Amino acid sequence: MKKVINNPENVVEEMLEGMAAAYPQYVRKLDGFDVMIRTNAPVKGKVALVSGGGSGHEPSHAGFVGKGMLDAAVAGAVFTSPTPDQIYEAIKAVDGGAGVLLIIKNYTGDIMNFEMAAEMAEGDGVNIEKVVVNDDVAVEDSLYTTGRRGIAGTVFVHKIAGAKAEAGGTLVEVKNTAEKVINNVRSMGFALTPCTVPAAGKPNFTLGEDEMEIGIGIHGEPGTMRTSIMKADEIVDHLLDKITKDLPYEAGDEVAVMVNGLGATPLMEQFIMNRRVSEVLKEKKIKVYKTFIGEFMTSLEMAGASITLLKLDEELKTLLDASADTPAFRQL
Amino acid sequence: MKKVINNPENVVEEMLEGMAAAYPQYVRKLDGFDVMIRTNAPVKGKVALVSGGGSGHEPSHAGFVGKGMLDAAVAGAVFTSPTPDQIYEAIKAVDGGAGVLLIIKNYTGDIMNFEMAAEMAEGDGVNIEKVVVNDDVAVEDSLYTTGRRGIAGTVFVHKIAGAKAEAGGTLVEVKNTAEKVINNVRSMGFALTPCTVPAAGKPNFTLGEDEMEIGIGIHGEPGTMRTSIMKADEIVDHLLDKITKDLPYEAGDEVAVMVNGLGATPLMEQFIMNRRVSEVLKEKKIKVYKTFIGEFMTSLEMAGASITLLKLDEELKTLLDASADTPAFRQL
Amino acid sequence: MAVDSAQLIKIINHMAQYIEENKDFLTELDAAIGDADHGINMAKGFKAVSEKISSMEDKDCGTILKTVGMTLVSTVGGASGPLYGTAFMRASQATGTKDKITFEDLPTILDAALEGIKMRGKAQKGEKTIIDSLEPAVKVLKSSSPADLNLLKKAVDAAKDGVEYTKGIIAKKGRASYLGERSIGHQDPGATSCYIMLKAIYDALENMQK
Amino acid sequence: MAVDSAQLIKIINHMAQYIEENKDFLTELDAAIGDADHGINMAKGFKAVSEKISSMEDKDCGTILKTVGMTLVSTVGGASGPLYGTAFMRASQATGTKDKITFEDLPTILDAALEGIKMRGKAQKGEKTIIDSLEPAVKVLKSSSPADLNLLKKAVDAAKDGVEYTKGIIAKKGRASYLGERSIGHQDPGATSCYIMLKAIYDALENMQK
Ligand SMILES: Nc1ncnc2c1ncn2[C@@H]1O[C@H](COP(=O)(O)OP(=O)(O)O)[C@@H](O)[C@H]1O
Ligand SMILES: Nc1ncnc2c1ncn2[C@@H]1O[C@H](COP(=O)(O)OP(=O)(O)O)[C@@H](O)[C@H]1O
Ligand SMILES: [Mg+2]
Ligand SMILES: [Mg+2]
Ligand SMILES: [Mg+2]
Ligand SMILES: [Mg+2]
Repeated sequence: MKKVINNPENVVEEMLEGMAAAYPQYVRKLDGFDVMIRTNAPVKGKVALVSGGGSGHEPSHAGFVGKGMLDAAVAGAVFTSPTPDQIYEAIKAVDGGAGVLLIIKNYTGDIMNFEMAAEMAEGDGVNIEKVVVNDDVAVEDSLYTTGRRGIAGTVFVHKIAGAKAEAGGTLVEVKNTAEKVINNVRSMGFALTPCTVPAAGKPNFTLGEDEMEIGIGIHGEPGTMRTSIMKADEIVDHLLDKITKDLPYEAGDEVAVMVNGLGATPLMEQFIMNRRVSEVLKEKKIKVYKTFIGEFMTSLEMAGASITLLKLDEELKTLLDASADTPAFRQL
Repeated sequence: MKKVINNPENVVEEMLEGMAAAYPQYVRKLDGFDVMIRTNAPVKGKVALVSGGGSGHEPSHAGFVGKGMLDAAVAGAVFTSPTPDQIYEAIKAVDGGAGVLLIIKNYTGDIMNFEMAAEMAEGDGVNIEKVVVNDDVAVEDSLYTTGRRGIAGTVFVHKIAGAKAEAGGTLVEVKNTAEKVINNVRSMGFALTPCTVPAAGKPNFTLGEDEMEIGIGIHGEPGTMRTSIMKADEIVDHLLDKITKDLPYEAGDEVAVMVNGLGATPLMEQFIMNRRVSEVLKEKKIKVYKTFIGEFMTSLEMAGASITLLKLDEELKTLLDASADTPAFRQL
Repeated sequence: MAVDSAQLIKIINHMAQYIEENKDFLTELDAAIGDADHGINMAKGFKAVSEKISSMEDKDCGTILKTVGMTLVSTVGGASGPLYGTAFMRASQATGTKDKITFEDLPTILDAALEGIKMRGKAQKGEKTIIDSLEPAVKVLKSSSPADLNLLKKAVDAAKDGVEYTKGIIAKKGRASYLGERSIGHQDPGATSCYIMLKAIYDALENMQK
Repeated sequence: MAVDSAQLIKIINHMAQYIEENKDFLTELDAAIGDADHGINMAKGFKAVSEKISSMEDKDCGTILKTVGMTLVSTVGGASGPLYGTAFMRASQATGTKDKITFEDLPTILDAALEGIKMRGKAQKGEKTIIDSLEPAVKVLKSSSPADLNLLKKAVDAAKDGVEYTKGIIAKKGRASYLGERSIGHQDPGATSCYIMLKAIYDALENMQK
């Protein structure tokens, strides 16, 4: 295991300390908790947004704490959802009186832990709403199972619901906007290599020298198929086919595009992917309104990437364009 | 070689096309050349900044083209400096009449190619100044050799000289500001793994399972020592010791800090490094004015990072804080 | 036979020991169909539990169980943290402020735990979860009276059969559900850890009777 | 003996062929003390050169050499692109608009090339660069007259010795200089490619005389 760490047991805490030291203008760490909140929290009268999940997805989630996005991010152990007591503290620290929206990715653990925290905070009289992001089309959606996973599309939820809250939206309005994003966002990813959870010390799965996994989850959950390495254009075609058919995204639609690196895949390769993304969408007459490329929702040092499409209407466009100022997402 | 590409021979061109498709609001590709320029270039009356170098260091350099930073970036083949004809075209495309500053990293190839381009453009009557960035303290500086390499500190030169130009500085003023940055910036890096140049198809050097290279260059050039993997804090201590002694940076100084990931090293580990950076600087009574963490000057998918310190005065602080709007560096 | 607070702590420590011993095994089971952390997380949680309850011999049984539940909730994380945490907290409610737990109390307490897990996880039998080993055990305990060590032994056996049963079914809840058909053939980590905990109760009680 | 434009093109194609044949070798030399691209870049450049000059038989020798220089400059990149590019452009200037190059012209033309490299790279002999093989060769060519194939053979041998000499010295220019002492023991890629090109000139001329 080649990692720049001191001790596998302290990675989350040391990471948060390093982050707090780097960005005092944006965030501070809640003393004794693995929670990062806006420096100026609680913002009186503003609906507060709390997100979080396992660590190892940096810059998600604490990288999006700041003006126009989140008020708090709760960091669980690597790839493990945070516990209710931590989430509860985050809620209490950022509630500015207008209520708190919890942004949860659709994993059994995340949902249960956030729900328990919500029950605790509601017991204290905090107004709480929850949304569950489930953008990963690699997993079949069904009422009778856990449903689709939440992956990089979550960042669009942070951005747009965050803008709505910043603009003075009520808790219900912010929740409705978040749900609009969730209803219109779809993603799918792939991996060329596994990654290693520090505490485990060995890769979380294995892939042959010439193999890749299509539809991988951001914790290394198995995907839809294992195949020999494809060319960048073929990968993009495959992912976009699944994604566009799902919603579906159709000729005349306007979308935001995110190409999200999972960790070890260089920006160069992400741009090569986007070249094909823009080509294919042009062929399909789907208009690209704005493109985001980089690392937003990673899996430690996994090599691979995901593509996200978000179908936009006028409201979503305005909120997407609103200024944001956070460690990992800034827009003038 | 596990890469998301189509053909090793086309990576640079396809990358630039993908980038141009992603960011029409910031950059456009010069037709027929591997050159990215500001969408609104040439900016009349503003000193233009042209940087560049081999590809494989993304987001350097094209990621910094935009308001408040560069006017053009020239992309050579992977890890190979661009040729004079390309640089010449970049200069011609962005010259707004106030002259052009070339920002060159101290590599023999880069210097010669930029010099030839400068000669060509000067022949056409363009006013040209050049600065050479040489921030890598892993290499001993000497008048009789090539001198220190230019690495991540270059990004501070882009930012600050770019702000000076945006503020209306003359060519000589912008050059002087750039040189002030160069005189006050020092960096050093390390690698845990090599990387693979697509055209070569195999790693550019080898490191044992438990080995790391201290003082690595951004093209995989050998460093100052090969050692078994150290803890994050030990690595930081070693790098900071070399860096602070070099200028030197002393008690009472105020600095900007950059922790720069080389490619495969997750943000988590960069934050863990910064935790120690801030600790050590505090001990040394060196005040951290602002911190930048992320991937600014990479080496494809190399695992590793570099640390950069920039000593600040009032002028540099103001310029560092000035707003910037580029694909990879934004500041409100 | 009745168990006082000191003995309850011993039983829970026995659980902690078994979980620790099976840490790698549980993690490997989770690696096959989940995210390879079940053993790690459970061991972390029970280590914290052991520390927390070590000085609680003077507390009533309900308080001890509540502490176990809250500690698991705040240290385990993932899916199993809230599930087992809720189970112990419900067990605590069913126990009340009693100083001793008798065999007669056991069916009620474990049933409360089961209901807690069902409420929290919205799962039912046959979905490849903790429930597949816990529910059969509770059923056995409730099937005849008086409850005794022998009946508990049968309940543990039923849990073991439940673990075996998970190998043949598709996961419909939790992380393994993403695998669909491919989850068949693998034993569920949560059902396994639950069986291990029940076995720990039985072994601890058997020891005490000797 | 005099070389016309068609023959000059043949000689340059011979260079291109040798460079292509030694592509991996040159790259490996560069891997040891540089960045493992010298062979790749030179081969890319000479491939472009061969294409560019294939239809230039009706052009004068100076124009052909200038085209070689400009093509190398715009395709090779790195350090060797501007160096060899400048060398050929200087050789072109020394050649002028001549239709034929004679043996008597050779010392002057190669000396101009050497001076171009020195000007561009600001290096001198003993710094582990192209100059370490080119300068000894030029010296031999200038040492006696009339220049002939035999003298050129001696010049090529001197270049070869120069390559050998680079093994023992510290790099003071170019990427290898970052290695300091550790550059000792390795043969310089640029000195080697220069020797290969000189050898190509000799072999091509010898072939033509047969
Ligand atoms: N909804 C649920 N109800 C009951 N048990 C569940 C549920 N979801 C998951 N589980 C159990 O949790 C176990 C996995 O726990 P663990 O690995 O600790 O959590 P995570 O999946 O968050 O990593 C599964 O093997 C399964 O038995
Ligand atoms: N200043 C210089 N003068 C002459 N030759 C040089 C100089 N610097 C480097 N070289 C030559 O260039 C060779 C390396 O060329 P190449 O690998 O193509 O360039 P780069 O170092 O940019 O990758 C070295 O082996 C050396 O012979
Ligand atoms: Mg987990
Ligand atoms: Mg090179
Ligand atoms: Mg798990
Ligand atoms: Mg080289």
